[in-house]
Amino acid sequence: MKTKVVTILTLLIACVYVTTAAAAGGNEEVESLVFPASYKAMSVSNGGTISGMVKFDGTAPEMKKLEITKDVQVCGKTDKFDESIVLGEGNGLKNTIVYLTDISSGADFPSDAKYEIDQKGCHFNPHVRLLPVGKRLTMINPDRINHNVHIFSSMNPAFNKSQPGTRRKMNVKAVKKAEGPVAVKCDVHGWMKAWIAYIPHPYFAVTDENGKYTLENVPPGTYKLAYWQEACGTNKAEPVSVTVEAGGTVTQDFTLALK
Amino acid sequence: MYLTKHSSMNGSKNRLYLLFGLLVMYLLLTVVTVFAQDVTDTEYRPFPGIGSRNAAWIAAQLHLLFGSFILGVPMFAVVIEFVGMKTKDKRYDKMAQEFIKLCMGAFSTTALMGGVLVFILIWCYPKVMNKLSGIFGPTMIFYVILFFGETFTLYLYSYGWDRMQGRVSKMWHLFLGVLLNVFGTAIMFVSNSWLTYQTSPAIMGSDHEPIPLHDESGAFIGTLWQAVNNYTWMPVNIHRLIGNIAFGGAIVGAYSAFRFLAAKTREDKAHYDWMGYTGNFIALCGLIPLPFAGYWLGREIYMFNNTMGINMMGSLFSWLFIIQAVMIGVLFIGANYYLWSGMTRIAGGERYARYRPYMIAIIVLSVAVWMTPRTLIMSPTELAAIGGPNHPLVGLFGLMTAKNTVVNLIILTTFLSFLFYRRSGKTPTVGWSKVGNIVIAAIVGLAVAAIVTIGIAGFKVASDFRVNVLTPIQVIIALAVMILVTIIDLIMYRKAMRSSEISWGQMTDRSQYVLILLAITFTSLMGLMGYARSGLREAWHIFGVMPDTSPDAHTPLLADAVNMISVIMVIFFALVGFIFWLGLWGDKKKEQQPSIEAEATTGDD
Amino acid sequence: MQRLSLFTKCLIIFVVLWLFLRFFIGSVWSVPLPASVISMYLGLILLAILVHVSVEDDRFREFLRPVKETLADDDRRTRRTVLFVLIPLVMLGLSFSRLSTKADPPAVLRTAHPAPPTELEYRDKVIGLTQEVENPFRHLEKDDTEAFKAHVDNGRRVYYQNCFYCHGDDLDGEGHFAHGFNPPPANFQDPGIIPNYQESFFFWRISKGGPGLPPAATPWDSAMPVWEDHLTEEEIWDVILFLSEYTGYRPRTFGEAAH
Amino acid sequence: MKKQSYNTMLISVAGLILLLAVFPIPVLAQGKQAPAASEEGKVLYEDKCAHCHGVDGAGDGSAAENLLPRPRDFTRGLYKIRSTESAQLPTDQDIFDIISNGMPGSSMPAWGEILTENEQWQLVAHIKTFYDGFEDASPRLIDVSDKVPYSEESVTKGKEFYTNLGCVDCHGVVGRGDGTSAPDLTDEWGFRTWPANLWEQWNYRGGSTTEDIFKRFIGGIAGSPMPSFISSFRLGLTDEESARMNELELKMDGEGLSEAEEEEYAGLEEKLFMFEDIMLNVEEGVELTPEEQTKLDTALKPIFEKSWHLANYVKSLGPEERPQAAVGDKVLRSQYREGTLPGMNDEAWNEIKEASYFPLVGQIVIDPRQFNPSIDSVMAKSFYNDSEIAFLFAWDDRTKTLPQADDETGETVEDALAIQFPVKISEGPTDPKPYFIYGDRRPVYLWSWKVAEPSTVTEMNAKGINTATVQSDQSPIQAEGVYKDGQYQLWVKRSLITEDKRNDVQFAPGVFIPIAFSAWDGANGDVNTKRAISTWYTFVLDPVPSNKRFVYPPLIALISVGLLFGLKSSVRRRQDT
Repeated sequence: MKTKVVTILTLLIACVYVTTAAAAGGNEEVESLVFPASYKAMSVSNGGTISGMVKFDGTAPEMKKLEITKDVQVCGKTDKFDESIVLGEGNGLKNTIVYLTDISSGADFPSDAKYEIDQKGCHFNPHVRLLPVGKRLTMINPDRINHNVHIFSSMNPAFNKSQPGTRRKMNVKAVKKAEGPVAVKCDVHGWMKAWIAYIPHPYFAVTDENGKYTLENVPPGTYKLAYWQEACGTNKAEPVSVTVEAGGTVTQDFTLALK
Repeated sequence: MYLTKHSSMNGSKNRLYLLFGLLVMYLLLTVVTVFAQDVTDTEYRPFPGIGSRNAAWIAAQLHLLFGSFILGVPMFAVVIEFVGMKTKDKRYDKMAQEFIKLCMGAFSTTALMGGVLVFILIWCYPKVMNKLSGIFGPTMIFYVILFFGETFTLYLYSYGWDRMQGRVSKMWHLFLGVLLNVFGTAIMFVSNSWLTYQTSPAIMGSDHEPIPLHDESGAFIGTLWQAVNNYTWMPVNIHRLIGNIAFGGAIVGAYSAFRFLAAKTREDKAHYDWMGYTGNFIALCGLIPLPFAGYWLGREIYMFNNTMGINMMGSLFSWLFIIQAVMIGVLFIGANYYLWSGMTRIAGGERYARYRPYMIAIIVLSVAVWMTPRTLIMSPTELAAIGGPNHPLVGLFGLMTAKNTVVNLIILTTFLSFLFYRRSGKTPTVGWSKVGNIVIAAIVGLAVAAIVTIGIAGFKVASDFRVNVLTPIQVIIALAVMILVTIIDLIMYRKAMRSSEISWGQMTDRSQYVLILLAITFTSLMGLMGYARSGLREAWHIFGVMPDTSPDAHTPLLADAVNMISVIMVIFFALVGFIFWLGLWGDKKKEQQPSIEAEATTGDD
Repeated sequence: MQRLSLFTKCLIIFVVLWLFLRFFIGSVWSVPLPASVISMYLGLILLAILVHVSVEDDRFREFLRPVKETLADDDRRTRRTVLFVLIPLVMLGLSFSRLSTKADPPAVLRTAHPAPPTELEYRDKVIGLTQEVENPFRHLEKDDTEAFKAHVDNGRRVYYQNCFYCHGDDLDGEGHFAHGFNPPPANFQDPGIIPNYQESFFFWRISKGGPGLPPAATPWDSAMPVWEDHLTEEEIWDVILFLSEYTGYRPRTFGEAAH
Repeated sequence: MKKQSYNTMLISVAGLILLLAVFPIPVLAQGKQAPAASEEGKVLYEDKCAHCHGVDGAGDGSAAENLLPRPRDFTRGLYKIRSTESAQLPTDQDIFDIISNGMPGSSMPAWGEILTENEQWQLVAHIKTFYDGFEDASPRLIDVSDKVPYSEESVTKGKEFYTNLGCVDCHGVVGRGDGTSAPDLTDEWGFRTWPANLWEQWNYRGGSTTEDIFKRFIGGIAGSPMPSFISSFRLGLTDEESARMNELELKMDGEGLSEAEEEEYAGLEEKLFMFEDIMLNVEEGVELTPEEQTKLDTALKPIFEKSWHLANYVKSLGPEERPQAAVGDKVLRSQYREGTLPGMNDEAWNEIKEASYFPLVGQIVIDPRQFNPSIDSVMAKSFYNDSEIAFLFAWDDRTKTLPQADDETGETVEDALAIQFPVKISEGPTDPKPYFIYGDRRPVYLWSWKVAEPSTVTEMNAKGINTATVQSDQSPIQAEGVYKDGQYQLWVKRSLITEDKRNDVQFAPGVFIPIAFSAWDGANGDVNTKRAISTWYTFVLDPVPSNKRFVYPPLIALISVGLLFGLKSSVRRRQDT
């Protein structure tokens, strides 16, 4: 009993530390994703599926409520929480990127997909946004107040543009290099934070609210599968090996703990 | 004062007074040790009214001023007498004698002031005097002996002047004059040792490191000779020796100017014009090497104690050197003015007049640089506008390399003035005179260019290199040019035709006022430098050994010192003026009762 | 046209030189000359003019002639009257404005280079300053250039962590705090600073700062911190080495001259 | 015929010359290019720059720790001050200009007067080696050719944009950098950063010309929270179309749109995105067709015009130069005033046109030190009458901080001001003042004001920085302090003479009284010795000119008349003889 309390306390403290450190800004070293040296798009007809669930190990830490310091009439309508750990059913961990690190050829991105981040109520949605290299991102601002879109990328040109309330939709230029995840912030509302991963191939997935992910249409073969999570880190140094058979489904679950 | 009056009027009373003064002094000096030992428990006694320090300051400064005069004047009296003997020109002899007459008046005052000083010191500073007499006791006795020697020689020299005019006796007379100077110089050297010791109680080690003469507790551990031959003794000796010559010359010049202005006859005017010229010439001869001697002294002070050196040049006393710079500027401008004025009494001098504006320009520019302080006096508004106490342009003038450069230029220009003066009224007969002039012009031009170039380079080099190499080179160039040009000039004009004689007495009154101004400037300079030399000790009687615990144990501010020196100056010139006036009065009396013994009376006066 | 009299010529020369000092120098060197210097130079110029005109009697008479004529001659009555009215009026105006103008804050006589004490106590250690105190690392310059460089580099670090706020990036006394202090911070690029002092002097000024100034060094407003509170002895000696290495100026020594 | 061809030739030659003369201008305007990186540049960089920017250009030199703003990290290609568009690298000339002019308000000095032009170019070349993106970069310059001249009208328009586009969020309602978002801002490296106080144009890092302001607005300040505002206006839409879009959006949020309206909205959106597409193409480095280029230029024109209005407004806020410190003819002069002295909000204070300016800097003498003070000056005005003196102090502070625990140290921090006088006024240049930070054995007299009690000034004495004690015998002092729009104002009134003459300074007309300030910004972690301070300044109760000026000058004039006549008669007498 006693050890459990200590563990929880330690975890809580660690969590608070990590989240506050992350909230403090970009000085926190973000571990980046692994991208293949080159990727060739082709049509895949007999692809298999990788799916699974990412679980959080341990008791769910209480989500830290963020302080809304300004524009309360718009931003304060709903409570805002620190989203570094969001758990669903069965401790499913939301917002984890699961991806193949070493795939060199495979399907192309779907041509009709839209890439958007919504800022409604001074909150970025989704919290983790996958954005193919060469695609534009649309920032949506239905708040009718000023936001600014500040993307903390370092390999691609800096980006920081104002999106006043009169710009309901604003497109963000595409980048050339795979990079990420990089933070997106709104300096006007300091609590607003999200992540963008500029990805070179489509075999990336972000877990849903229950921690589930699916990678579809994977050409048969053996790949390395890795995850990245804001608070729990990454296993890119020791990725999991998965073998996909034509038309088959592989299940790979992960259990993550705080760094 | 009463006694002084009689002394310069009447020989016998003069003698009586002198004997009295000496007796007082002797008594005081011989009882110093005994007297001081009795009162070791009393450290200080206050001097009523003005305080001990001020009392000692006034007495010492007056003593020193008169002393400088009576030490400086005999030196050139002897030289001029010698010149008179060689040239058989009676005028020289007469002038030398008149110098010594002036000396006699000052001599008694010196002795009196010395006595007063000793009394004040012993009365007010028993402990210090006890300590000093403990170390210097034997030299004090020696001093008294020397003083007696000086007195008797002076008597013999002065009163024997007219009687010893024979061929052999003149030689003896000259010998007496030399002896007089030996005594005088020795006296100064001895007393210098007492005060230089207070500034630098250490000797110079073989590696030029000071070796202190005191142990930790402040007890003296050296020998008497070491105490005498202390770190700054010789530099001060040399500095004072040269300074005395210049000062003596300046006072004689002022006296002559005074007589010139008061003179009614053409002969008198001519005589005093000539005498003033000679006095000024001697003053200039002393003035030119004086900065170098001063530089040496300053350097030794730096070597002895860096703190003292910085205090002197950079800190406490730095503003004093600005005042000094102003005065030196006045001295040089005045001296040149006098030379240029002098050229007007020589027909043929006017051909050099066209160079005068340029020389004025060079001197004034140089003096401007010389006078510009490193740290300028500015109102806060100006300070804000300039952004600091150092101006980007004139701030550079404050640096030593600029000062060294312009001082060399000033000296060279003054030398040229003198060269022109010498040439006035003469026409060289040698065939190469034109070439010679071109060569001289080239040498001077090159030297000026070199001095200025070195000066500018001095801003950029390490100060060690500047101090040890560049500055000496500048000085050597200036000296070498002066020597070289003098030699060329001498050869060129050896058999020169004298186209006109000097019309002595045809001088403007203005030039005479300049002579008086020069004397006053000299006196103030001596006072100021004395304040610096003494004040450097700060709150020490003997620097680093014996702290000053008296109520006056702080260095007086420059403003206070200037006030004090002004007061002393007024007293000094009141006394001197009185002596001059008495001389005039005596002459008037002489005129009223023209007698066949006029010459003898003059001699006895 | 009438020839200019000597008096007028001199007057013109004086005025031209005054204009030169007052305006020309200020415009060329971008900082004006202080009034004290201008008046000193004008005094000298006046003296030079008087010397020039008064050496010879004839010239002096010529110089004074217009003055005397104006004062006494009957045919100069108009001019005299004008001057006799004008001069008192000018005097009136000058003295009135002098009495009515607001007082300028008192000017300060500043002691530029205070004298160091004979010895100083550095954290219970007595360091004599009257003797030839050398920088203990100066000898490395010849003996061990590597070690010397290490000391200089350390001095550089110390300088840029502590000193450059006031004394500036380029050691020119123009750091970003410099504007807030009076007296301004020392400018080490000035040829009159480093070459004039021994290293021990710098050690004293650095270790004891403004509060360590002697009473003579009024007005005593130096903001120089007491660095012995923040730096070690070695760091101070190192920074002195750096000052001279960076600027190329050698501190003063006396030892070499004697040998 | 022959003649005609001759003429043609002449014309074409003239045309060619004209062309040549005109052509190089845009090329030159691009600025010079840096030479190839060289060893000299590296050596120079390591000698002059590395102690702040780090040997590898990562902004981590030995001095970096105590600097705010931090020295730039060159490895990410983020340059604050550029003449190029948003998300672009700077031109070589931009880097050169920063080296040459420095960054006012930061610790980056101007190297232009120290290094030669060639040396500066070598530095540019070396700095570029830290980021490999420079190799194929051809950044687009912001077009500043159609500058809208400064006018009241333009300023009024600009002010409207300033309020509506979100500038106030950071820079505050009147522009003192006190916006609601200001306290939380960090740069891309996670370091604390403050929005500019737009009233202090001398601190604008990239210069304070209208062009400079315009470039920052269009291009943003890379790495900092300051975004590019190029997207703030609806590109390609007319004002009417934009207004219509606004109307529709409002309706969309409310009752919803009809089908026709939805169609209309989609049309407008499409038009907007068509232009934005072109702009994004530019940003992505896609070559534009001439038609696209023309379209973009036409669309940008009104946007640039609006931006110029904004730049003109910002320019109108403050003086270009830092006010001269309160010395010399700017010294604080307390004006004599008959009757009661004006209170806090009295109009009478406006009679004093120019407040005296006292610069403050960090207290770096005594630990704990403040290397990065946020309060850089105190301004003051003063009146006095026969018995009292009143001061009105003002100082800019971006945040009002009531007593609270500091995040890092846990100490209670708050905003405060202390006004310092010596107890005894020195009598001359040789009589030293107390030490400028809270005195030494010579005590100082303090007025201490704290934000928590805005109507109280406490009398204190100090004999050293840590020895301030509250006086047991408080003289009656009236005070009132308010915080508004990024500025504190403090009004203080005391009688000239107090009973406690041993511990209080006594004010008397005509005496130059030393005065100094200490200011604490709680949000900047200021507490105790960690604060902004000033050195001693002086102020004076300006004496009413004495009546002597009616007595002496006539006397002097009379004497000079007498002298002149004396001279005249003496000259006459001499002429007669």
